[in-house]
Amino acid sequence: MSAVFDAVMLLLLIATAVTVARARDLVAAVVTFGLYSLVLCLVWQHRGAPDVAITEAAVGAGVTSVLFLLTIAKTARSERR
Amino acid sequence: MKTFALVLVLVVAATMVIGIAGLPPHGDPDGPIHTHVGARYLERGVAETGVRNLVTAVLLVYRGFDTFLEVVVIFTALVAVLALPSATRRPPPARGESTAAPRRGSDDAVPVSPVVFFVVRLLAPFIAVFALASLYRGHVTPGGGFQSAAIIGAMMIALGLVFGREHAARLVPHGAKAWLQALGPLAFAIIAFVGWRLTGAFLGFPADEAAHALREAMVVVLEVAIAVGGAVILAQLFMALDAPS
Amino acid sequence: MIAGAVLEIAAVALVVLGVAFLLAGTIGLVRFPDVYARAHAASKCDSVGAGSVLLGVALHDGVAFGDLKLVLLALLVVVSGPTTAHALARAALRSGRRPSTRDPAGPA
Amino acid sequence: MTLFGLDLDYVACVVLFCVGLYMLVAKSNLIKKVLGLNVMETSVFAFIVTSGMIDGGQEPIVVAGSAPPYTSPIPHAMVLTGIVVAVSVTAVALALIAQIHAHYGTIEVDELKELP
Repeated sequence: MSAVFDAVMLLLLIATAVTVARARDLVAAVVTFGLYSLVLCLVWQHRGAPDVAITEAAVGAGVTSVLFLLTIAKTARSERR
Repeated sequence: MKTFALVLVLVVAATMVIGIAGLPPHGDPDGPIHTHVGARYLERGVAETGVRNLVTAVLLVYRGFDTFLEVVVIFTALVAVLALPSATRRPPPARGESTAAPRRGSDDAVPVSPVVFFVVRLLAPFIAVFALASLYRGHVTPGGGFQSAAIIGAMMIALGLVFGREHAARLVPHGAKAWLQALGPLAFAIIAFVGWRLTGAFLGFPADEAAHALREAMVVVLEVAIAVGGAVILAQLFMALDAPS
Repeated sequence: MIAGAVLEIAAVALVVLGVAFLLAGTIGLVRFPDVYARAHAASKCDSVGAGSVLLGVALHDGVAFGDLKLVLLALLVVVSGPTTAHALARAALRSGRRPSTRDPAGPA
Repeated sequence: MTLFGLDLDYVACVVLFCVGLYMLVAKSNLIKKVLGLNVMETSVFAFIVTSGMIDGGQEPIVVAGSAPPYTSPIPHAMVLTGIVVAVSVTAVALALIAQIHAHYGTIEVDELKELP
Protein backbone atom coordinates (compact mmCIF):
# COMPACT_ATOMS: atom_id res chain seq x y z
CA MET A 1 0.00 0.00 0.00
CA SER A 2 2.73 2.36 1.01
CA ALA A 3 4.77 1.42 -2.04
CA VAL A 4 1.79 2.11 -4.30
CA PHE A 5 1.30 5.55 -2.69
CA ASP A 6 4.98 6.30 -3.15
CA ALA A 7 4.99 5.21 -6.77
CA VAL A 8 1.88 7.24 -7.64
CA MET A 9 3.25 10.32 -5.91
CA LEU A 10 6.64 10.06 -7.60
CA LEU A 11 5.04 9.63 -11.02
CA LEU A 12 2.82 12.65 -10.28
CA LEU A 13 5.94 14.62 -9.30
CA ILE A 14 7.67 13.79 -12.56
CA ALA A 15 4.52 14.54 -14.57
CA THR A 16 4.07 17.95 -12.92
CA ALA A 17 7.76 18.79 -13.36
CA VAL A 18 7.57 17.94 -17.07
CA THR A 19 4.39 20.02 -17.35
CA VAL A 20 6.20 22.97 -15.75
CA ALA A 21 8.97 22.55 -18.31
CA ARG A 22 6.61 22.30 -21.28
CA ALA A 23 4.05 25.00 -20.44
CA ARG A 24 4.28 28.03 -22.73
CA ASP A 25 2.01 30.06 -20.47
CA LEU A 26 4.13 31.16 -17.52
CA VAL A 27 1.16 31.45 -15.16
CA ALA A 28 0.26 27.84 -15.94
CA ALA A 29 3.87 26.85 -15.29
CA VAL A 30 3.89 28.61 -11.91
CA VAL A 31 0.55 27.12 -10.84
CA THR A 32 1.80 23.67 -11.83
CA PHE A 33 4.94 24.33 -9.85
CA GLY A 34 2.70 25.01 -6.82
CA LEU A 35 1.04 21.64 -7.40
CA TYR A 36 4.49 20.04 -7.65
CA SER A 37 5.41 21.57 -4.28
CA LEU A 38 2.23 20.29 -2.66
CA VAL A 39 2.79 16.74 -3.95
CA LEU A 40 6.35 16.90 -2.70
CA CYS A 41 5.01 18.04 0.68
CA LEU A 42 2.74 14.97 0.81
CA VAL A 43 5.68 12.72 -0.03
CA TRP A 44 7.75 14.23 2.79
CA GLN A 45 4.93 13.91 5.30
CA HIS A 46 4.66 10.28 4.27
CA ARG A 47 8.40 9.80 4.74
CA GLY A 48 8.44 11.01 8.31
CA ALA A 49 9.49 14.62 7.76
CA PRO A 50 6.51 16.73 8.92
CA ASP A 51 8.66 19.76 9.74
CA VAL A 52 9.97 19.91 6.21
CA ALA A 53 6.50 19.29 4.81
CA ILE A 54 4.97 22.26 6.68
CA THR A 55 7.73 24.57 5.49
CA GLU A 56 7.51 23.37 1.91
CA ALA A 57 3.73 23.81 1.88
CA ALA A 58 3.97 27.39 3.13
CA VAL A 59 7.09 28.44 1.23
CA GLY A 60 7.15 26.31 -1.90
CA ALA A 61 3.49 26.41 -2.75
CA GLY A 62 2.59 29.74 -1.16
CA VAL A 63 5.34 32.33 -1.03
CA THR A 64 7.31 31.22 -4.10
CA SER A 65 4.21 31.13 -6.30
CA VAL A 66 3.18 34.62 -5.21
CA LEU A 67 6.67 35.99 -5.92
CA PHE A 68 6.66 34.39 -9.38
CA LEU A 69 3.19 35.70 -10.18
CA LEU A 70 4.17 39.24 -9.11
CA THR A 71 7.17 39.11 -11.42
CA ILE A 72 5.11 37.72 -14.32
CA ALA A 73 2.57 40.52 -13.82
CA LYS A 74 5.42 43.01 -14.22
CA THR A 75 7.05 41.35 -17.21
CA ALA A 76 5.57 39.11 -19.89
CA ARG A 77 2.97 36.44 -19.38
CA SER A 78 3.99 33.98 -22.04
CA GLU A 79 7.26 32.58 -23.17
CA ARG A 80 8.20 34.04 -26.55
CA ARG A 81 8.78 31.56 -29.31
CA MET B 1 20.83 25.07 -27.68
CA LYS B 2 18.28 22.28 -27.35
CA THR B 3 20.77 19.67 -28.53
CA PHE B 4 23.46 20.95 -26.22
CA ALA B 5 20.99 20.90 -23.31
CA LEU B 6 19.90 17.34 -24.07
CA VAL B 7 23.49 16.11 -24.28
CA LEU B 8 24.37 17.90 -21.06
CA VAL B 9 21.32 16.48 -19.28
CA LEU B 10 22.11 12.96 -20.48
CA VAL B 11 25.73 13.23 -19.33
CA VAL B 12 24.66 14.56 -15.93
CA ALA B 13 21.97 11.88 -15.64
CA ALA B 14 24.45 9.12 -16.46
CA THR B 15 26.91 10.47 -13.89
CA MET B 16 24.22 10.70 -11.22
CA VAL B 17 22.89 7.21 -11.96
CA ILE B 18 26.42 5.85 -11.51
CA GLY B 19 26.52 7.82 -8.27
CA ILE B 20 23.27 6.50 -6.87
CA ALA B 21 24.16 2.95 -7.89
CA GLY B 22 26.92 3.11 -5.30
CA LEU B 23 24.70 4.38 -2.50
CA PRO B 24 23.38 2.09 0.22
CA PRO B 25 19.63 1.46 -0.11
CA HIS B 26 17.55 3.98 1.79
CA GLY B 27 15.43 2.90 4.71
CA ASP B 28 18.01 0.41 5.91
CA PRO B 29 18.34 0.80 9.71
CA ASP B 30 22.01 -0.19 9.48
CA GLY B 31 22.81 2.34 6.76
CA PRO B 32 25.62 4.80 7.47
CA ILE B 33 23.24 7.71 7.92
CA HIS B 34 21.58 5.98 10.86
CA THR B 35 24.70 4.59 12.53
CA HIS B 36 27.06 7.56 12.59
CA VAL B 37 26.40 10.83 14.40
CA GLY B 38 22.65 10.58 13.74
CA ALA B 39 22.36 7.68 16.14
CA ARG B 40 24.06 9.72 18.84
CA TYR B 41 21.67 12.63 18.32
CA LEU B 42 18.68 10.31 18.55
CA GLU B 43 20.04 8.64 21.65
CA ARG B 44 21.21 11.61 23.68
CA GLY B 45 19.62 14.58 21.94
CA VAL B 46 16.78 15.00 24.41
CA ALA B 47 19.07 14.73 27.44
CA GLU B 48 21.66 17.10 26.00
CA THR B 49 19.42 19.79 24.58
CA GLY B 50 16.10 19.49 26.39
CA VAL B 51 14.30 19.75 23.04
CA ARG B 52 12.07 16.81 22.22
CA ASN B 53 11.72 17.67 18.54
CA LEU B 54 15.13 16.49 17.41
CA VAL B 55 14.93 18.42 14.15
CA THR B 56 14.92 21.62 16.20
CA ALA B 57 17.68 20.23 18.41
CA VAL B 58 19.91 19.52 15.42
CA LEU B 59 19.00 22.81 13.79
CA LEU B 60 19.77 25.07 16.72
CA VAL B 61 22.13 23.23 19.03
CA TYR B 62 24.16 20.64 17.13
CA ARG B 63 24.24 22.44 13.79
CA GLY B 64 23.95 26.00 15.04
CA PHE B 65 26.64 27.39 12.72
CA ASP B 66 24.78 26.13 9.68
CA THR B 67 21.60 27.84 10.81
CA PHE B 68 23.39 31.03 11.81
CA LEU B 69 24.85 31.49 8.35
CA GLU B 70 21.56 30.45 6.77
CA VAL B 71 19.81 33.28 8.63
CA VAL B 72 22.56 35.59 7.41
CA VAL B 73 21.93 34.36 3.86
CA ILE B 74 18.23 35.26 3.89
CA PHE B 75 19.04 38.63 5.44
CA THR B 76 21.59 39.22 2.69
CA ALA B 77 18.99 38.27 0.09
CA LEU B 78 16.64 40.91 1.49
CA VAL B 79 19.45 43.48 1.44
CA ALA B 80 20.19 42.57 -2.18
CA VAL B 81 16.54 42.94 -3.22
CA LEU B 82 16.16 46.24 -1.36
CA ALA B 83 19.37 47.53 -2.95
CA LEU B 84 17.81 47.31 -6.43
CA PRO B 85 16.53 50.71 -7.58
CA SER B 86 12.83 49.84 -7.98
CA ALA B 87 12.48 48.77 -4.37
CA THR B 88 13.49 52.15 -3.01
CA ARG B 89 11.60 54.28 -5.52
CA ARG B 90 8.68 56.02 -3.92
CA PRO B 91 5.35 54.64 -5.07
CA PRO B 92 3.15 57.24 -6.80
CA PRO B 93 0.64 58.83 -4.41
CA ALA B 94 -2.63 56.93 -4.50
CA ARG B 95 -5.57 58.86 -5.88
CA GLY B 96 -8.52 59.49 -3.59
CA GLU B 97 -7.16 57.46 -0.64
CA SER B 98 -10.48 55.66 -0.27
CA THR B 99 -10.50 53.37 2.72
CA ALA B 100 -14.01 51.96 2.30
CA ALA B 101 -13.34 49.69 -0.66
CA PRO B 102 -10.00 47.89 -0.45
CA ARG B 103 -8.08 48.28 -3.70
CA ARG B 104 -4.82 46.95 -4.95
CA GLY B 105 -2.01 49.44 -5.03
CA SER B 106 -1.88 50.73 -8.58
CA ASP B 107 -4.57 52.87 -10.12
CA ASP B 108 -5.89 50.59 -12.85
CA ALA B 109 -5.96 47.54 -10.59
CA VAL B 110 -8.98 45.30 -10.31
CA PRO B 111 -10.71 45.70 -6.95
CA VAL B 112 -10.35 42.71 -4.67
CA SER B 113 -13.41 40.51 -4.59
CA PRO B 114 -15.35 41.08 -1.35
CA VAL B 115 -15.67 37.32 -0.89
CA VAL B 116 -11.92 36.79 -1.03
CA PHE B 117 -11.36 39.85 1.16
CA PHE B 118 -13.76 38.54 3.81
CA VAL B 119 -12.41 34.99 3.79
CA VAL B 120 -8.77 36.03 4.01
CA ARG B 121 -9.63 38.37 6.88
CA LEU B 122 -11.60 35.56 8.51
CA LEU B 123 -8.81 32.99 8.18
CA ALA B 124 -5.83 35.22 9.00
CA PRO B 125 -6.24 35.00 12.79
CA PHE B 126 -6.52 31.22 12.58
CA ILE B 127 -3.36 31.06 10.49
CA ALA B 128 -1.62 33.30 13.02
CA VAL B 129 -2.76 31.05 15.87
CA PHE B 130 -1.51 28.00 13.98
CA ALA B 131 1.86 29.63 13.43
CA LEU B 132 2.17 30.67 17.08
CA ALA B 133 1.11 27.20 18.23
CA SER B 134 3.67 25.55 15.99
CA LEU B 135 6.27 27.89 17.49
CA TYR B 136 5.13 27.44 21.08
CA ARG B 137 4.71 23.68 20.86
CA GLY B 138 7.54 23.23 18.37
CA HIS B 139 9.48 21.08 20.83
CA VAL B 140 6.84 18.36 21.12
CA THR B 141 5.05 18.60 17.77
CA PRO B 142 6.28 19.27 14.26
CA GLY B 143 7.06 22.96 14.09
CA GLY B 144 9.53 25.54 15.23
CA GLY B 145 11.12 28.77 14.15
CA PHE B 146 11.43 28.27 10.40
CA GLN B 147 8.04 26.63 10.08
CA SER B 148 6.20 29.42 11.83
CA ALA B 149 8.28 32.01 9.96
CA ALA B 150 7.07 30.48 6.72
CA ILE B 151 3.45 30.38 7.91
CA ILE B 152 3.42 33.94 9.28
CA GLY B 153 5.19 35.18 6.16
CA ALA B 154 2.62 33.50 3.93
CA MET B 155 -0.20 34.99 6.03
CA MET B 156 1.27 38.50 5.76
CA ILE B 157 1.60 38.05 2.01
CA ALA B 158 -2.04 36.95 1.74
CA LEU B 159 -3.09 40.01 3.77
CA GLY B 160 -0.88 42.18 1.59
CA LEU B 161 -2.55 40.82 -1.52
CA VAL B 162 -6.09 41.62 -0.39
CA PHE B 163 -5.50 44.84 1.57
CA GLY B 164 -3.17 46.50 -0.92
CA ARG B 165 0.37 47.69 -0.48
CA GLU B 166 -0.24 50.73 1.72
CA HIS B 167 -2.20 48.77 4.30
CA ALA B 168 0.09 45.77 4.22
CA ALA B 169 3.12 47.94 4.87
CA ARG B 170 1.60 48.85 8.23
CA LEU B 171 1.71 45.21 9.35
CA VAL B 172 5.37 45.72 10.17
CA PRO B 173 5.87 48.68 12.53
CA HIS B 174 7.90 51.24 10.61
CA GLY B 175 10.28 52.28 13.36
CA ALA B 176 11.21 48.74 14.29
CA LYS B 177 11.41 47.45 10.72
CA ALA B 178 15.16 47.59 10.37
CA TRP B 179 15.67 45.82 13.69
CA LEU B 180 13.03 43.19 12.96
CA GLN B 181 14.59 42.38 9.59
CA ALA B 182 17.94 41.82 11.23
CA LEU B 183 16.46 40.01 14.23
CA GLY B 184 17.65 36.53 13.20
CA PRO B 185 21.34 37.33 12.68
CA LEU B 186 21.37 39.66 15.69
CA ALA B 187 19.87 37.09 18.05
CA PHE B 188 22.22 34.41 16.76
CA ALA B 189 25.21 36.68 17.27
CA ILE B 190 24.14 37.57 20.81
CA ILE B 191 23.42 33.96 21.74
CA ALA B 192 26.70 32.89 20.16
CA PHE B 193 28.62 35.34 22.35
CA VAL B 194 26.64 34.35 25.44
CA GLY B 195 27.55 30.73 24.69
CA TRP B 196 31.14 31.77 24.20
CA ARG B 197 31.27 33.43 27.60
CA LEU B 198 29.65 30.43 29.26
CA THR B 199 31.33 27.51 27.56
CA GLY B 200 34.39 28.88 25.79
CA ALA B 201 33.02 27.76 22.41
CA PHE B 202 31.42 30.15 19.93
CA LEU B 203 27.71 29.31 19.76
CA GLY B 204 28.26 26.73 22.50
CA PHE B 205 25.39 25.59 24.67
CA PRO B 206 26.06 24.81 28.35
CA ALA B 207 25.79 21.05 28.66
CA ASP B 208 25.62 20.50 32.41
CA GLU B 209 22.36 19.69 34.15
CA ALA B 210 22.38 22.86 36.27
CA ALA B 211 22.19 25.11 33.22
CA HIS B 212 19.05 23.44 31.94
CA ALA B 213 16.83 26.52 32.20
CA LEU B 214 19.47 28.77 30.64
CA ARG B 215 19.91 26.39 27.72
CA GLU B 216 16.19 26.30 27.11
CA ALA B 217 16.01 30.09 27.29
CA MET B 218 18.74 30.33 24.66
CA VAL B 219 16.84 27.95 22.37
CA VAL B 220 13.59 29.86 22.88
CA VAL B 221 15.25 33.20 22.06
CA LEU B 222 16.66 31.74 18.85
CA GLU B 223 13.33 30.19 17.86
CA VAL B 224 11.37 33.41 18.39
CA ALA B 225 14.01 35.46 16.60
CA ILE B 226 14.00 33.11 13.61
CA ALA B 227 10.20 33.10 13.45
CA VAL B 228 9.73 36.89 13.69
CA GLY B 229 12.78 37.81 11.64
CA GLY B 230 12.08 35.25 8.95
CA ALA B 231 8.43 36.27 8.64
CA VAL B 232 9.33 39.95 8.37
CA ILE B 233 11.97 39.17 5.74
CA LEU B 234 9.52 37.12 3.66
CA ALA B 235 6.92 39.90 3.86
CA GLN B 236 9.52 42.51 2.92
CA LEU B 237 10.65 40.45 -0.07
CA PHE B 238 7.03 40.32 -1.20
CA MET B 239 6.58 44.06 -0.79
CA ALA B 240 9.80 44.82 -2.62
CA LEU B 241 8.73 42.71 -5.58
CA ASP B 242 5.22 44.17 -5.42
CA ALA B 243 6.49 47.75 -5.68
CA PRO B 244 5.82 49.43 -9.04
CA SER B 245 8.83 49.38 -11.31
CA MET C 1 -20.30 -2.14 21.95
CA ILE C 2 -23.32 -1.35 19.82
CA ALA C 3 -22.51 2.35 19.95
CA GLY C 4 -18.97 1.61 18.83
CA ALA C 5 -20.20 -0.42 15.87
CA VAL C 6 -22.65 2.33 14.87
CA LEU C 7 -19.86 4.89 15.06
CA GLU C 8 -17.61 2.70 12.94
CA ILE C 9 -20.30 2.22 10.31
CA ALA C 10 -21.00 5.96 10.26
CA ALA C 11 -17.29 6.66 9.86
CA VAL C 12 -16.90 4.24 6.95
CA ALA C 13 -20.09 5.52 5.32
CA LEU C 14 -18.85 9.12 5.55
CA VAL C 15 -15.48 8.22 4.06
CA VAL C 16 -17.09 6.25 1.22
CA LEU C 17 -19.51 9.11 0.55
CA GLY C 18 -16.63 11.57 0.55
CA VAL C 19 -14.58 9.49 -1.86
CA ALA C 20 -17.61 9.18 -4.17
CA PHE C 21 -18.01 12.97 -4.17
CA LEU C 22 -14.30 13.46 -4.81
CA LEU C 23 -14.49 11.02 -7.72
CA ALA C 24 -17.47 12.85 -9.18
CA GLY C 25 -15.68 16.17 -8.78
CA THR C 26 -12.56 14.86 -10.45
CA ILE C 27 -14.52 13.43 -13.39
CA GLY C 28 -16.23 16.80 -13.73
CA LEU C 29 -12.86 18.57 -13.62
CA VAL C 30 -11.64 16.48 -16.53
CA ARG C 31 -14.82 16.26 -18.60
CA PHE C 32 -16.50 19.67 -18.28
CA PRO C 33 -16.04 22.06 -21.19
CA ASP C 34 -14.91 25.39 -19.73
CA VAL C 35 -13.29 26.95 -16.71
CA TYR C 36 -16.57 27.92 -15.03
CA ALA C 37 -18.06 24.44 -15.18
CA ARG C 38 -14.79 22.96 -14.01
CA ALA C 39 -14.49 25.34 -11.08
CA HIS C 40 -18.09 24.52 -10.21
CA ALA C 41 -17.41 20.76 -10.22
CA ALA C 42 -14.15 21.03 -8.34
CA SER C 43 -15.34 23.39 -5.60
CA LYS C 44 -18.70 21.81 -4.77
CA CYS C 45 -17.72 18.17 -4.91
CA ASP C 46 -14.34 18.66 -3.26
CA SER C 47 -15.78 20.67 -0.37
CA VAL C 48 -18.35 17.99 0.41
CA GLY C 49 -15.95 15.16 -0.36
CA ALA C 50 -12.98 16.33 1.66
CA GLY C 51 -15.25 17.55 4.46
CA SER C 52 -17.01 14.24 4.87
CA VAL C 53 -13.78 12.25 4.59
CA LEU C 54 -12.36 14.36 7.42
CA LEU C 55 -15.50 13.92 9.54
CA GLY C 56 -15.38 10.19 8.88
CA VAL C 57 -11.78 10.04 10.03
CA ALA C 58 -12.77 12.03 13.14
CA LEU C 59 -15.48 9.50 14.01
CA HIS C 60 -13.17 6.55 13.38
CA ASP C 61 -11.72 4.98 16.54
CA GLY C 62 -14.14 6.84 18.79
CA VAL C 63 -14.54 10.52 19.40
CA ALA C 64 -11.75 12.29 21.27
CA PHE C 65 -10.84 15.91 21.95
CA GLY C 66 -8.11 15.73 19.34
CA ASP C 67 -10.73 15.10 16.67
CA LEU C 68 -11.71 18.76 17.01
CA LYS C 69 -8.69 19.48 14.80
CA LEU C 70 -10.24 17.41 12.03
CA VAL C 71 -13.55 19.25 12.39
CA LEU C 72 -11.66 22.56 12.11
CA LEU C 73 -9.88 21.22 9.04
CA ALA C 74 -13.22 20.26 7.49
CA LEU C 75 -14.52 23.79 8.19
CA LEU C 76 -11.38 25.23 6.59
CA VAL C 77 -11.90 23.13 3.48
CA VAL C 78 -15.57 24.11 3.28
CA VAL C 79 -14.69 27.81 3.57
CA SER C 80 -11.57 27.95 1.41
CA GLY C 81 -12.55 25.70 -1.50
CA PRO C 82 -15.53 27.75 -2.73
CA THR C 83 -13.56 30.97 -2.18
CA THR C 84 -10.83 29.69 -4.46
CA ALA C 85 -13.37 28.68 -7.08
CA HIS C 86 -14.99 32.11 -6.82
CA ALA C 87 -11.65 33.87 -7.25
CA LEU C 88 -10.79 31.65 -10.23
CA ALA C 89 -14.13 32.19 -11.95
CA ARG C 90 -13.95 35.94 -11.31
CA ALA C 91 -10.46 36.13 -12.74
CA ALA C 92 -11.57 34.14 -15.78
CA LEU C 93 -14.54 36.44 -16.32
CA ARG C 94 -12.39 39.55 -15.97
CA SER C 95 -9.87 38.22 -18.44
CA GLY C 96 -12.66 37.83 -20.97
CA ARG C 97 -13.41 34.10 -20.98
CA ARG C 98 -16.93 33.43 -22.23
CA PRO C 99 -18.80 30.43 -20.83
CA SER C 100 -19.12 27.71 -23.42
CA THR C 101 -22.64 27.06 -24.68
CA ARG C 102 -24.04 24.03 -26.35
CA ASP C 103 -25.49 26.12 -29.15
CA PRO C 104 -23.00 25.77 -32.04
CA ALA C 105 -24.04 29.18 -33.37
CA GLY C 106 -23.25 30.85 -30.02
CA PRO C 107 -19.94 32.42 -29.02
CA ALA C 108 -17.15 29.89 -29.00
CA MET D 1 11.81 -0.68 -4.70
CA THR D 2 14.77 -1.35 -6.91
CA LEU D 3 15.17 -1.88 -10.63
CA PHE D 4 18.45 -3.16 -12.11
CA GLY D 5 20.01 -2.56 -8.72
CA LEU D 6 18.96 1.11 -8.75
CA ASP D 7 16.85 2.57 -5.99
CA LEU D 8 13.77 3.95 -7.76
CA ASP D 9 13.21 6.74 -5.23
CA TYR D 10 16.69 8.02 -5.96
CA VAL D 11 16.08 7.59 -9.69
CA ALA D 12 12.97 9.77 -9.39
CA CYS D 13 15.09 12.49 -7.77
CA VAL D 14 17.61 12.22 -10.61
CA VAL D 15 14.81 12.53 -13.18
CA LEU D 16 13.46 15.65 -11.43
CA PHE D 17 16.95 17.13 -11.26
CA CYS D 18 17.42 16.54 -14.98
CA VAL D 19 14.06 18.11 -15.84
CA GLY D 20 15.10 21.18 -13.85
CA LEU D 21 18.56 21.24 -15.46
CA TYR D 22 17.02 21.02 -18.92
CA MET D 23 14.75 23.97 -18.15
CA LEU D 24 17.69 25.94 -16.80
CA VAL D 25 19.85 25.35 -19.87
CA ALA D 26 17.46 25.02 -22.81
CA LYS D 27 14.79 27.61 -22.02
CA SER D 28 15.38 31.14 -23.15
CA ASN D 29 12.86 32.75 -20.80
CA LEU D 30 14.45 33.87 -17.55
CA ILE D 31 11.41 33.03 -15.45
CA LYS D 32 11.42 29.50 -16.86
CA LYS D 33 15.09 29.30 -15.96
CA VAL D 34 14.34 30.27 -12.35
CA LEU D 35 11.51 27.74 -12.25
CA GLY D 36 13.96 25.11 -13.47
CA LEU D 37 16.38 26.13 -10.73
CA ASN D 38 13.58 25.65 -8.20
CA VAL D 39 12.78 22.19 -9.55
CA MET D 40 16.47 21.28 -9.26
CA GLU D 41 16.61 22.56 -5.68
CA THR D 42 13.53 20.64 -4.60
CA SER D 43 14.82 17.47 -6.23
CA VAL D 44 17.98 17.75 -4.17
CA PHE D 45 15.86 18.28 -1.04
CA ALA D 46 13.79 15.23 -1.93
CA PHE D 47 16.99 13.23 -2.35
CA ILE D 48 18.33 14.32 1.05
CA VAL D 49 15.05 13.62 2.86
CA THR D 50 14.79 10.22 1.16
CA SER D 51 18.29 9.29 2.25
CA GLY D 52 17.29 9.94 5.88
CA MET D 53 14.31 7.58 5.74
CA ILE D 54 14.17 4.41 7.80
CA ASP D 55 11.79 1.52 7.29
CA GLY D 56 8.75 1.91 9.54
CA GLY D 57 10.29 5.05 11.00
CA GLN D 58 8.51 7.84 12.83
CA GLU D 59 9.21 11.54 12.75
CA PRO D 60 12.12 12.30 15.09
CA ILE D 61 10.08 13.74 17.96
CA VAL D 62 10.68 11.97 21.23
CA VAL D 63 7.41 12.23 23.13
CA ALA D 64 5.14 9.81 24.96
CA GLY D 65 3.60 7.46 22.42
CA SER D 66 6.47 7.53 19.96
CA ALA D 67 9.07 4.81 19.79
CA PRO D 68 12.15 4.07 17.71
CA PRO D 69 13.03 3.74 14.92
CA TYR D 70 13.06 7.43 14.10
CA THR D 71 13.98 8.91 10.77
CA SER D 72 17.28 10.74 10.88
CA PRO D 73 16.78 14.37 11.99
CA ILE D 74 19.93 15.72 10.33
CA PRO D 75 18.62 15.72 6.73
CA HIS D 76 15.42 17.40 7.92
CA ALA D 77 17.32 20.23 9.58
CA MET D 78 19.49 20.69 6.48
CA VAL D 79 16.51 20.72 4.14
CA LEU D 80 14.61 23.12 6.39
CA THR D 81 17.36 25.70 6.08
CA GLY D 82 17.71 24.86 2.41
CA ILE D 83 14.08 25.63 1.61
CA VAL D 84 14.29 29.08 3.16
CA VAL D 85 17.56 29.79 1.33
CA ALA D 86 15.92 28.63 -1.92
CA VAL D 87 13.08 31.12 -1.55
CA SER D 88 15.57 33.92 -0.85
CA VAL D 89 17.56 33.04 -3.95
CA THR D 90 14.35 32.96 -5.97
CA ALA D 91 13.33 36.37 -4.66
CA VAL D 92 16.68 37.93 -5.59
CA ALA D 93 16.56 36.35 -9.05
CA LEU D 94 13.00 37.56 -9.63
CA ALA D 95 13.83 41.08 -8.49
CA LEU D 96 16.72 41.12 -10.96
CA ILE D 97 14.44 39.82 -13.71
CA ALA D 98 11.95 42.62 -13.04
CA GLN D 99 14.84 45.10 -13.30
CA ILE D 100 16.01 43.56 -16.56
CA HIS D 101 12.52 43.86 -17.99
CA ALA D 102 12.24 47.48 -16.86
CA HIS D 103 15.54 48.37 -18.54
CA TYR D 104 15.52 46.28 -21.72
CA GLY D 105 11.86 45.39 -22.23
CA THR D 106 12.45 41.68 -22.56
CA ILE D 107 13.34 38.70 -20.41
CA GLU D 108 14.32 36.35 -23.22
CA VAL D 109 18.01 35.54 -23.20
CA ASP D 110 18.04 35.24 -27.00
CA GLU D 111 16.81 38.81 -27.37
CA LEU D 112 18.99 40.16 -24.57
CA LYS D 113 22.04 38.83 -26.44
CA GLU D 114 21.01 40.75 -29.57
CA LEU D 115 20.94 44.05 -27.69
CA PRO D 116 23.80 46.48 -28.41
